[in-house]
Amino acid sequence: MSIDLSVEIGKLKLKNPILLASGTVGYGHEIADFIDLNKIGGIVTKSISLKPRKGNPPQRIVETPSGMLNAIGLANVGVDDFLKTKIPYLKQYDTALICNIAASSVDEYVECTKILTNEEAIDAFEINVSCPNVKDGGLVFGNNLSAVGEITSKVRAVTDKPVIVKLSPNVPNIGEFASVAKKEGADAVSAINTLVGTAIDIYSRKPKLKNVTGGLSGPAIKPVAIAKVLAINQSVDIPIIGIGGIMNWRDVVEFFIAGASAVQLGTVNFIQPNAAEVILKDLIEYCNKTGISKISELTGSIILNG
Amino acid sequence: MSIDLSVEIGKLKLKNPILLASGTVGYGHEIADFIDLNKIGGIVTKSISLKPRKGNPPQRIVETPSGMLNAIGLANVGVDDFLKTKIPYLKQYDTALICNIAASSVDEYVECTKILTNEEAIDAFEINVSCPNVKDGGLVFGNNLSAVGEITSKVRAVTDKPVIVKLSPNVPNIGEFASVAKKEGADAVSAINTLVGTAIDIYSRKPKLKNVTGGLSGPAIKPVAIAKVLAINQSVDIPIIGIGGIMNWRDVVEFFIAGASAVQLGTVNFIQPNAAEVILKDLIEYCNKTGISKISELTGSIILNG
Amino acid sequence: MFISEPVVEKLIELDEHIFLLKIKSPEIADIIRPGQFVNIKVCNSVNPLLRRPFSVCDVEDDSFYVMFNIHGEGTKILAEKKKGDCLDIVGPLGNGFNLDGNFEKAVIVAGGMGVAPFPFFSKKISDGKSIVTFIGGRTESEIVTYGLENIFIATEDGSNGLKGNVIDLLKKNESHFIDQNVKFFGCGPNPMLKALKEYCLLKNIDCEVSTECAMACGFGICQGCPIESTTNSEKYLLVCKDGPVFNIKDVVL
Amino acid sequence: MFISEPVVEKLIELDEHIFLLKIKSPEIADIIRPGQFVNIKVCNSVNPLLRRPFSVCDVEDDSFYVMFNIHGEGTKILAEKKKGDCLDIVGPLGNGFNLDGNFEKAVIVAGGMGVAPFPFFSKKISDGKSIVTFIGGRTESEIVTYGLENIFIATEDGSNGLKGNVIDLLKKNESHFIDQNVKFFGCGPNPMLKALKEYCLLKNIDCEVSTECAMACGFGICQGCPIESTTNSEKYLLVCKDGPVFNIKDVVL
Ligand SMILES: Cc1cc2nc3c(=O)[nH]c(=O)nc-3n(C[C@H](O)[C@H](O)[C@H](O)COP(=O)(O)OP(=O)(O)OC[C@H]3O[C@@H](n4cnc5c(N)ncnc54)[C@H](O)[C@@H]3O)c2cc1C
Ligand SMILES: Cc1cc2nc3c(=O)[nH]c(=O)nc-3n(C[C@H](O)[C@H](O)[C@H](O)COP(=O)(O)OP(=O)(O)OC[C@H]3O[C@@H](n4cnc5c(N)ncnc54)[C@H](O)[C@@H]3O)c2cc1C
Ligand SMILES: Cc1cc2nc3c(=O)[nH]c(=O)nc-3n(C[C@H](O)[C@H](O)[C@H](O)COP(=O)(O)O)c2cc1C
Ligand SMILES: Cc1cc2nc3c(=O)[nH]c(=O)nc-3n(C[C@H](O)[C@H](O)[C@H](O)COP(=O)(O)O)c2cc1C
Ligand code: FES
Ligand code: FES
Repeated sequence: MSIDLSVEIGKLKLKNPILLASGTVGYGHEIADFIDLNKIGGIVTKSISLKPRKGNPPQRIVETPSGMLNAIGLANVGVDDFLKTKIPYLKQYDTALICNIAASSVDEYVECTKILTNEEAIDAFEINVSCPNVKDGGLVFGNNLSAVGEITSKVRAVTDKPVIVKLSPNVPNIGEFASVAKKEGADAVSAINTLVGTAIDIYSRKPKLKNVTGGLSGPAIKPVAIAKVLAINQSVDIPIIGIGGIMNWRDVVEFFIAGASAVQLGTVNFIQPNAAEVILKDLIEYCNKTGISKISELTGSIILNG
Repeated sequence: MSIDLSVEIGKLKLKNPILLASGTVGYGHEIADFIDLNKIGGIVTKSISLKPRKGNPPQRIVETPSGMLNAIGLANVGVDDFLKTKIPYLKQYDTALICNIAASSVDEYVECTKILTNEEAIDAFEINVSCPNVKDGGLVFGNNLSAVGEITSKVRAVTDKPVIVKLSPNVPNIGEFASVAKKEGADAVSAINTLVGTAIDIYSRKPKLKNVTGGLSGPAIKPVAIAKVLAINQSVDIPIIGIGGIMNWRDVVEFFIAGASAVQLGTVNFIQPNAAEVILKDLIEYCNKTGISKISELTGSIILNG
Repeated sequence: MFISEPVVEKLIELDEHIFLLKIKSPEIADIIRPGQFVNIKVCNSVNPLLRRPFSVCDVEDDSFYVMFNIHGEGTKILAEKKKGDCLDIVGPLGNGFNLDGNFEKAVIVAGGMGVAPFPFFSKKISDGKSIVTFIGGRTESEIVTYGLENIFIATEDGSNGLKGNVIDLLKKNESHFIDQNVKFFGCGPNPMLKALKEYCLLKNIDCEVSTECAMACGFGICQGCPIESTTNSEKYLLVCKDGPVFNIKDVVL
Repeated sequence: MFISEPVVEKLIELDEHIFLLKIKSPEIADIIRPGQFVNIKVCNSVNPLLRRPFSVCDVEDDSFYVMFNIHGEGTKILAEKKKGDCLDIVGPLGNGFNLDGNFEKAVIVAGGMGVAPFPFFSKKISDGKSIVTFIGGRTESEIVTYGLENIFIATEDGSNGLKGNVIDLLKKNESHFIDQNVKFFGCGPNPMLKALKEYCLLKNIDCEVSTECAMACGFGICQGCPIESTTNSEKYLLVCKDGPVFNIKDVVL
């Protein structure tokens, strides 16, 4: 049986639902040694800001039980260099190119979008309102309903490309945020970004991360991520891209059942750089075995009163 | 060297800072087969409500990566039976008895406290405003600043015993909640309760928990818990009882450095029922080795600009 | 009920994916009763986090056995143990089967790995009593007869014995127990126990079953393992503490 | 750089807590260069989650070695591997030492487990060049001389060789390299590399060092391993991709 893996995220058509998450594949160069990017549904580039950012000093990474903390601090090449040196490389691939934008002011979000929207190679924007690792950055926005609304509507106003709002999990009611994003014109939401966490070296009594706190990712957070996707699914009708702790095809299916129309692989890329291809292969096998002819049938297929 | 392990949580004096967390040791009976409760700083009883609660139907437990979800649903014997059958057993031990109260209305919190405050054996109350597992229950309160304020002040008004407010981690700014608790007369706060999470059986497409969502606990959440304790420590001057993912003495020391004056052991009791005693022994060894004569010196000793 | 760190004596592969683990522990071997279980931490890591419950399968001198099949990560790790490895065990836990009633014949009804408690059970049943064993499984490879006697078999695909389930098997063989002074002892997947209950109520047969449930602690502190009681609808029973063996009349299956 | 699942040939315990793991992998053995590293997933579990980076220590025919000491959970698991176990490796990663310069003598300066890359290094250095090796450690048991030649030793507690650190050792033995056509190659804890840099700048000695840093990916996608560059303060270098070997002048230590 041939399985239809294609999905639609609002206006955005993907040949398959496996995307690579922002910040976990840079601008695609290195991961291309391990997987054929042409086979992947899409790649979400590292959060880009108007000007280049150096990022936080080391230590930026701490392993935690079944997870990791990162405090990269949005290190990125900035919009200009992104257009000049990263886009030419990325556009050679037949895969959706989703450009993730992070900023420290509403104006900066708008400015970045304005510049980038002229680039044909970009298929969609993901608006990162939820990065926990910069003092002046997104987290303040991501946990503030009206800020998310304002950013969404102003970004929406300056681009015709699909706009995906990446939500913060550090709020009690993520459904409200998805509603606001939808109301202000977002085509989709993605969830979740990392949870705020930290770890302390008990011998030096210093935080292990120079930035003090970081973002928790990996399998440890999957139960939270699934609950957030389900909560969005239950409160508003908007396509959801599921993210958080995916390690294998089973996790992907779980996100779909909870309500996701596509997923992003994050931390797993560090551990198993060919995960996206392995998962795609396994997904096809799963669909074949269970008689699923179109993967999008799975979306939101949770049975709640059994 | 003899180590002074005693700590003060506001008015509440504990012989040592190792408490057993609510819901993870029932009313003390069964764990007493594994540890000598006389040696422990205190025991926090399972959340008690005015009337007995049957709790949620099974399945109530799901293992997750380095963690677990529970949806017990506050199964408890109710205030009357608690006083009649549980207190007589518990009061034979020379350990602080902290009675955790959960309720579905402000009045019920007050009513419970009024009844229980007459019981001499109870040394303090922990107000659970943050249980995620009952539909009508605490979570709505725990994520609502004014509700937490109201409950705290009204409970405060009807008891002279120390009042500890157990905070929800499912909020972006836990420091605000600790501030309100302090302002309204709480002697201390405890953090964290479980994170909201879920897991889905991909074959049946049903939630693994009958209650759909549950509370995530265990080592997976420790980085979040430490960050929350640190955030409270940085925003308000109130004693903090640290909870979340503690498995060994190193975790205890980490919570202390972040700002905790005492800790509670939760999930670890299920896996290593003698954990409290093992940890106490190891803590003394650690203090001896590092020349700490009074454990409370450790509280908040984090070095932030190193 | 205590924590101990006994040593593995050997791991026996009974069949593909079905294992017997022999564990040296005089303390446990001495006191454990058929139907009780132990809760095993399969490795030191915090993942998998929880202990895994297993019925005692047999006891030999200073050692006891657990029988298991590979289910997920925990049992996979257990299947890699070798002689001399240290285990971390809490037990014995729960109650056991009541072997002492004045029945004359014990009728064992087991589905799949539900056979696990019965080798020890069969050994312990008093000499005056006889045993007949009915085993069901999906297919031949799921049928384990280790340590059992007087066996009848059914498989859903007919690859061994009767084609059908274990209740079908009972019905075909009623001559072995109907109108006799029997007591049933069941263990297996929930749907099987449900059908067994129906059958026993219909035939008015006394029956004890060993139930299963996801557990966090295994000894009554987490409230994670409720089972509905037929006598008190206000309060659940706990599988780990009030069970895992119940009289089939006392619980809603 | 690729993913492979090579097999363990043997695990050798060099000293208490210090191990050599011999791994059969023609693909890696063939192309890996001294100073490069491999990133090992020590077990299938999601905990410990991340791979662990180890320098190639030596190459023999179709196999390569890593040398490690037990540090935490990951290395503990690695120290339990036995012949025939399958590993999960990404590598070779990073750049290596530049062995080809026109220096005549390679001066190795290693602290603790910083000796790890140098057996292979010593084997690969061209015949025309000579080697002198300075090793420092806290105490006797930390000193590993496996595969090294022409060795001078210092320990902080004086239990082996000079009492002092490896820089003290260098200063005591300057006759072995000062005013000669030498190049230094260093590896060890950060404070040591810092002191080494100071020394080399003072003496105007060319030096390459292999640096360490917590890593998530090991090949440039996570940005987790920054190291400050001396030439461009706007942008960090990445230890995993731009290093781990750097000319000591190019990085802020
Ligand atoms: C009282 C009791 C006695 C048991 N006796 C036996 C026995 O003798 N032989 C045997 O093979 N199995 C027995 N089981 C089932 C056994 O505990 C599970 O097969 C085992 O826990 C699976 O672990 P895993 O990591 O391989 O599977 P996973 O699916 O990875 O486990 C994930 C989680 O689910 C729980 N779980 C999975 N299956 C079951 C189950 N059937 N019952 C309860 N919890 C489960 C695990 O304990 C763990 O917490 C018994 C269960 C109970 C409650
Ligand atoms: C390029 C490179 C080459 C290395 N080569 C060797 C070698 O040849 N021999 C050797 O013994 N060690 C080497 N190390 C250090 C080795 O990676 C760590 O000792 C190992 O990761 C510790 O893992 P653990 O689980 O035992 O310790 P844990 O402390 O439990 O590890 C926790 C986390 O911290 C990281 N970590 C701990 N120590 C270090 C460290 N020193 N450097 C980087 N990350 C660390 C781990 O990778 C893991 O993510 C090298 C490190 C790097 C970066
Ligand atoms: C090292 C690292 C860097 C990240 N950088 C970004 C980023 O720049 N922008 C962003 O929106 N998300 C970023 N994320 C978050 C991921 O895209 C993803 O939302 C999160 O890691 C959860 O998924 P996972 O558990 O699969 O990793 C980063 C995550 C990690 C681990
Ligand atoms: C099975 C279970 C039941 C719990 N019941 C309660 C409860 O009744 N009241 C309460 O305040 N917290 C309850 N908790 C939360 C714990 O007290 C603790 O805050 C949480 O588990 C985090 O700590 P841990 O990671 O050490 O388990 C429960 C936790 C578990 C795992
Ligand atoms: S498993 Fe914890 S109470 Fe039964
Ligand atoms: S370790 Fe990921 S970029 Fe270097």
